[in-house]
Amino acid sequence: MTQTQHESSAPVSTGRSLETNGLRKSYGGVTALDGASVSFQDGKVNALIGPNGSGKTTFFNCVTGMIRADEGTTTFRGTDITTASPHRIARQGIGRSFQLCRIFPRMTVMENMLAAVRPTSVWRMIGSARDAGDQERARELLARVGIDHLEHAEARDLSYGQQKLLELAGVLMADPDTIMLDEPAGGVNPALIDRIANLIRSLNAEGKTFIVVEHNMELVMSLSDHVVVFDRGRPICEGPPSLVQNDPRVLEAYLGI
Amino acid sequence: MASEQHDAPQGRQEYLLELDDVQAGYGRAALVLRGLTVKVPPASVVCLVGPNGAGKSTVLKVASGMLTPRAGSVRVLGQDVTRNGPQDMLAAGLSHVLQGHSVFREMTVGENVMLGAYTVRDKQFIAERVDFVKSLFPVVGDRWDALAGALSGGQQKQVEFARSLMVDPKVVLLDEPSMGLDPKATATVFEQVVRMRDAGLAVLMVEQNARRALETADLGCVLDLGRVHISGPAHELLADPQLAELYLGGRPHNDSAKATHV
Amino acid sequence: LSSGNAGGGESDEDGPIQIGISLPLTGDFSEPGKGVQRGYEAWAAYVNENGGLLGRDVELKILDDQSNADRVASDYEKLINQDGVDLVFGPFSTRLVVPAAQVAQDYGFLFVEPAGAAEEIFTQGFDNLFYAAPAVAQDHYDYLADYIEQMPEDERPKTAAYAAMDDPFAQGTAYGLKDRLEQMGVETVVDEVYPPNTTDFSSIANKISDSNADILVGGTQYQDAVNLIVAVRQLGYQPRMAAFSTAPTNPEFPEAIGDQTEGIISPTGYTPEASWETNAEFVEFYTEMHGTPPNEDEANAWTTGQVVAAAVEAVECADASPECQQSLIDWLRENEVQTVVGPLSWDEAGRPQGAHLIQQYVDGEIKIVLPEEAAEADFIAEKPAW
Amino acid sequence: MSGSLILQSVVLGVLLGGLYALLAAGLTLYFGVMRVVMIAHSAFLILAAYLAWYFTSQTGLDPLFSLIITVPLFFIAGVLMQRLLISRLRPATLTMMSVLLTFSIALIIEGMLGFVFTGTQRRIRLPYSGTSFEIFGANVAVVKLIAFVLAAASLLALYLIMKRTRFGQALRATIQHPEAARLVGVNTDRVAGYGFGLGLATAAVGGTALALDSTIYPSLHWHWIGPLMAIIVVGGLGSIPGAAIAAMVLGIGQALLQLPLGTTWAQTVFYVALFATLMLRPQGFIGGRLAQRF
Amino acid sequence: MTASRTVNRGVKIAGLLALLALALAFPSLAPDPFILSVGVVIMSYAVLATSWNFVGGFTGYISLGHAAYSGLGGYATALLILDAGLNPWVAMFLGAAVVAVLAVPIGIASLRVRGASFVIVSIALVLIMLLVFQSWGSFTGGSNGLRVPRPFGPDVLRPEQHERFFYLHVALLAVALFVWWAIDRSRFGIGLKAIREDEDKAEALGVPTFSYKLVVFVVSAFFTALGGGLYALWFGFLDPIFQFSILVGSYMVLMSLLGGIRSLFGPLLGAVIVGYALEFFKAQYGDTQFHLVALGLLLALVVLFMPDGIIPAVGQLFARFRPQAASIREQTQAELAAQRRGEAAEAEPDDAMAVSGEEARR
Ligand SMILES: Nc1ncnc2c1ncn2[C@@H]1O[C@H](COP(=O)(O)OP(=O)(O)OP(=O)(O)O)[C@@H](O)[C@H]1O
Ligand SMILES: Nc1ncnc2c1ncn2[C@@H]1O[C@H](COP(=O)(O)OP(=O)(O)OP(=O)(O)O)[C@@H](O)[C@H]1O
Ligand SMILES: CC(C)C[C@H](N)C(=O)O
Ligand SMILES: [Mg+2]
Ligand SMILES: [Mg+2]
Repeated sequence: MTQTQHESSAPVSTGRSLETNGLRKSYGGVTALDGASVSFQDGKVNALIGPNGSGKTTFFNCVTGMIRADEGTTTFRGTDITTASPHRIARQGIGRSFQLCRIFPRMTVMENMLAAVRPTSVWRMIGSARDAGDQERARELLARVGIDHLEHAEARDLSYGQQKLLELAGVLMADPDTIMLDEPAGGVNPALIDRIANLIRSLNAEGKTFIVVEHNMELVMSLSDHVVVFDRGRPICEGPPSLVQNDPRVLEAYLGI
Repeated sequence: MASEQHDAPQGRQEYLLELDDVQAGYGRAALVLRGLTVKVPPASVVCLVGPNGAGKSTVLKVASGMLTPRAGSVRVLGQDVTRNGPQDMLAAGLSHVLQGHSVFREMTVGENVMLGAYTVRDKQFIAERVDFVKSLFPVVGDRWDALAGALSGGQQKQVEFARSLMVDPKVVLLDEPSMGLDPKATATVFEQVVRMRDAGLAVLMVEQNARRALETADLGCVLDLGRVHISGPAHELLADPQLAELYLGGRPHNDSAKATHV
Repeated sequence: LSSGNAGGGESDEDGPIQIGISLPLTGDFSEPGKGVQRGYEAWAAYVNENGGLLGRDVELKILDDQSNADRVASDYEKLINQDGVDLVFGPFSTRLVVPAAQVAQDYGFLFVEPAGAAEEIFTQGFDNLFYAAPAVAQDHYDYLADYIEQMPEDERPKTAAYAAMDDPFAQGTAYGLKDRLEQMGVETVVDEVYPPNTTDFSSIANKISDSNADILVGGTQYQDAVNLIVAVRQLGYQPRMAAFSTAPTNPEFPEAIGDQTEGIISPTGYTPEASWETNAEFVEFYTEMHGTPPNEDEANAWTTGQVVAAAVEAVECADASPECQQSLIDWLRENEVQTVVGPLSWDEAGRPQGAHLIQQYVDGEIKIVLPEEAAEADFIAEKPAW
Repeated sequence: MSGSLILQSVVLGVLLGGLYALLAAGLTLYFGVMRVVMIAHSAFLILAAYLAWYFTSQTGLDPLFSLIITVPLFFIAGVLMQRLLISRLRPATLTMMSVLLTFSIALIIEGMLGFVFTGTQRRIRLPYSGTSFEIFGANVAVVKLIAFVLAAASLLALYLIMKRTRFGQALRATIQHPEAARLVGVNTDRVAGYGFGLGLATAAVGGTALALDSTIYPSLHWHWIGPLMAIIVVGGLGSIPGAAIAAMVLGIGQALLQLPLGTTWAQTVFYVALFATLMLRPQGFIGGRLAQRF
Repeated sequence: MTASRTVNRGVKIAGLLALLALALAFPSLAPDPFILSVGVVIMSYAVLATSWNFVGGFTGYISLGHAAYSGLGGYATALLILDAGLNPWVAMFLGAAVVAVLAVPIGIASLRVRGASFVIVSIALVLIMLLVFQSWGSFTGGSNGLRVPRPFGPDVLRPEQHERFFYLHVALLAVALFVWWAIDRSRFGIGLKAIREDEDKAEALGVPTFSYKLVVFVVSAFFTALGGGLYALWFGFLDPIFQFSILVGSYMVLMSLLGGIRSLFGPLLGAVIVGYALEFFKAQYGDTQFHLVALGLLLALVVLFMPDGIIPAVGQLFARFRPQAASIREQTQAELAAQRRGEAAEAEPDDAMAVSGEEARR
């Protein structure tokens, strides 16, 4: 299932993968990002936590080009992607999910998956979308998140959690090697969360890098190698989970103890 | 081990919310709820847990009249509201906080909160409540004039919850109120749930943060395939290892990082 | 759809002669269009009362093209093919005559039309077309131009304002006069063109009234003239002369303008008072039918009927066959026809060889004022305020 | 180009702009607030104009009196239209489907007008249609002034209703999240209905104002819809003040441009402005914040 | 299921052939040249609607202004013949190419906005074109319109003309349909549909939404222009008011919608129905404006009761008889857990659930 389809199928070099430098974004009075400089390791599961409104999603949006930062730069594997358009960034191998889960409502689950397949050549582009291989992979991924039985259902008819799972599967379908997930466990049944955790681990073992925004501490702590804590639009501390969760700033700003 | 359903609450005091042998589904599609009974006594929190797509939200939608059941009845404070539309439910004493995001995106936070009190005439009361929710959720006060749609996911949930606190109904339906909230806000929400119970309200809550929810709740009710799989006192359900594995995820471990310790 | 007797031109010899016509009964040209309809129907009634054509009754089949060029073509397509008419008459207004004539041409039909006065008509290379009125658009104002020319230098208007609908006929008339006036040194101070269907004339009026031109020339069809007049009045503009094509000859015009019509000038190809032999009957018959005497559009329609009738009687055939139609065309090329607008003959392109008269509202009545020999009233050189 | 000419143009522009403003406001209501593209708005405008004309030609009374009938009539029509037709459309495809539904209504109205009153161009004959008075050198036609005042008044009323009343709030809530609105106790059906009725009422007023000083014919509405659409985009979808200001600016701009460019080319000002807006500031120049999301 | 699929395909092919046969036979069936000319008009509508559906169907961008491209196509063809003295057919294709080029900047400008804003822009576009072509008389013939020389000599009589143009239209339609079909099944196509559903999401998945939109927009403009050019050659006269009318653009939308914008043959079906209806209503209520009312009612009914169009509606009828795919997994968590233990711990695709055979969207 490792037919890497994105342009940069570079050998996963450990070392700096995604790096931001002084990202700043403000809306009128509100400063969503306040000079955030973060760097994520390749091949690791990174977690991004922080109180509501601390800028996590905005960070995601800036990195993936959905919105343009007022200041600062983003580099991915050495190339500057600060001003690149979202699809270019995606094709660099960065995949993302949305916090307010987004799927293609009037398409079937399968079509949702196929839409994520990235044609590498004009030929593939005009080739049939219902490629047997792609469908196989799609079913496999759907099975991994446990909604393969809904293959033919229209996406809008899925329950909220099911839609979140579908979105996750879709992101994986594009086969990026850096995967940014915005609250993957939100609204997902605990039993399934464990499966998702396993999924992430196994994909990570296959060499994929993860950056996960999550409020479910249990998950974050059991899953991540490296945790970055945001507050008021900038990282206030980072390190291995064990360290972070006892850091007073974190307890104060986030867990509110 | 699916035990039969009428054992929801103990005692014979009347219920504030009763769903009786409800069958419901969407459009012409197959049934989602297949004969399901849930009863919520006053001054108690009933928590629905279950896999995604089990029908939890559907239960709430039926209860608040957003979805009319094909069979069975819905009673609020003893009166039959099976055929009521949602706009009449508030009058009947029931409020419903939707799953996902339901702020009025293109209106200000202030307008959103005020609309929570749409049916309330008493200016005085409204003013008090506004102060109250501001104190609970600082963001409401800080961003009063900002467009709600511009808030962060969690902030929006907070605004929604605040909006639902602008009235005081007898029955409250909460669909995953803690989703996307940070631990602090989560704590606040659960505190409010407790407060409501203490104020004698009946709370029917859906939570995927199941352990935390069951710890707060009096009664638990596990849904699967649109049926009540098992229900009983919350702490019993929590203790049940098999349930834990099937529905609550993982083994009940207690590491300090768990959001439940605040 | 396949309603109506399908299948080509042939029709039984002794049945009525069917004449197909498409007219703008709605849309831009609906007013004059209805005028033409009245004219055609009057003519048909008249013919049938007087023994018909070649002893056969005539039967009109009139469709509404909604002033729509696409519609007019498919209408004639339908009339010729599906309804199998024996003859066709033209629609109203140059803009519709052109596409219509094309269809007739393609089926080899004779095409006599009451209202395609503009030069465009005659430069398309139609060999089946004849305009059944005295003169082409740009000659309509000739007598007015002559009159102004022989006015003493100092009394002549010094400045002129032109506003013309972007319509071949309307522009044809206005610019015909414009050329003449400019030759005699009348300065053009405003020259505006507006698209058909324009309803807001305030800005044009604004320019005109600001220029305060001595003479206002409107290349108009109907409603645009009304709107233009109201608009300039709103701005308090008072020209010494005001001339508009077509519009003033419509019966609705005085109602629309009220009692401000005094002195308004208009060219016309026709006057009920004309002494042409058949005219008296026409006026009488028409007035009987409609209570009012006919106007230009009715007359042009009647004329069309007369022209075709003359040809039919002469070559004694009236059917869709190319031979018959061709012989009709050939006959008209050779001969002159006596009509209610005077004797008509045509050049190879179908241009009539006559001239238009000039009418003017005098004491609330529209009267011929130029040329002198045909005048029913004296020309008012100084238009009273409106 | 004399100063008096320009002054006169500005005056004409303002008078015209007033009418544009009112009509655009109506469109904004359905469009910005309800996400309904109301192609039929200008058709109703013409309908109202016809009713005014018919009223006058029958009773001989001043067309302004027809408002007493048309305004309530249109309000009711609007409510019914929303309740019986618009409300049946799927929220997901509302925008697109409303285009077609309202387009069909426009056709029906145009057809009916042609059917009943024929395609003949009509114009109300008023004793004072030609009269005007002078304000420092510029002539102001009485009819145009009346139209302007009508427009301004109803525009203000509309604005107050939307901004100051609970109804306005409920309406906007209803559009943005019907389910949630119902759950806070808003009777969404009624509210949406009234909203639509309100919008249509503006068409009634506008129609009468239009009929005072213009020729009308059934297909005239096509000439209005374009400029109006342009105006509400420039004004920023959803913003009533925005629409009003844009209408004024463009109205005057058109009147002024007519001097050098002539009537036809001057009309392009609307579309130039439209494209400029989309290029430079898609959310609209004056009000409006979310154009792109429509 | 695979059986039903092959059956489906069989039915499809048979239908296709029948359709083709009917199209080719029509001219000989037509009782008189007028009916034939109506046939040409309907085919022309079909071409336009199908071309429109490249944008409308795939991206969900509703353009009420496609008349702009057909009109431009017509004028381009005419002007290339008249001013540049080109051979009519060369002129037609060159004209369409020119329009396609023009469509690029237009697309760049108008595809920046979505939904209703785009609708407005498209309307504006036609009106601009109308203004330009009306006022730029020296070049376009202004309101007087423009006469287009006949491609076939005068010796070819009008009925003969109709027949030839009918076949020409059918051919053009066939090409357009083929291209639509090819896109529909392609990855490009599914990308476009993703745009229709959620543009930002598609972008985030790596779909270059803007270029996708632009490409399909230009393709659509090209075919529409070809349609316009062909019509111009047939009809022989161009009047700006009717070349650049919102009504024509809306007909395209109505037709596509009526048939179903997500279906290959939707626009064609719609064109046949609406085209016939138009003529029928004209025939019935010719002198009144009533045909507009009838048309309006038709459109309204479709929008209200068949928003997805006839073809999907019929499809659903059949779908009722097929087994319903249940939306709930008929297994309790317990059973699932058991099953999972049964499987190898690491994710093999669990074929137990993988349902074979897909329902084609049409
Ligand atoms: N479009 C916008 N306009 C104005 N303010 C915005 C906008 N988007 C985000 N913000 C503000 O920026 C801040 C950061 O928002 P962001 O969504 O990044 O928070 P977050 O970390 O994702 O929070 P959560 O955990 O609730 O998702 C918040 O205060 C939010 O109100
Ligand atoms: N609008 C709808 N139309 C058709 N089917 C629906 C609709 N909404 C939900 N369903 C189906 O009904 C079932 C139950 O949905 P519901 O939202 O109640 O699940 P849930 O228990 O709330 O799941 P979650 O925890 O993910 O919210 C799901 O299988 C879903 O596919
Ligand atoms: C004199 C008029 C009957 C001529 C007609 N109005 C035309 O357009 O040519
Ligand atoms: Mg977030
Ligand atoms: Mg749910």
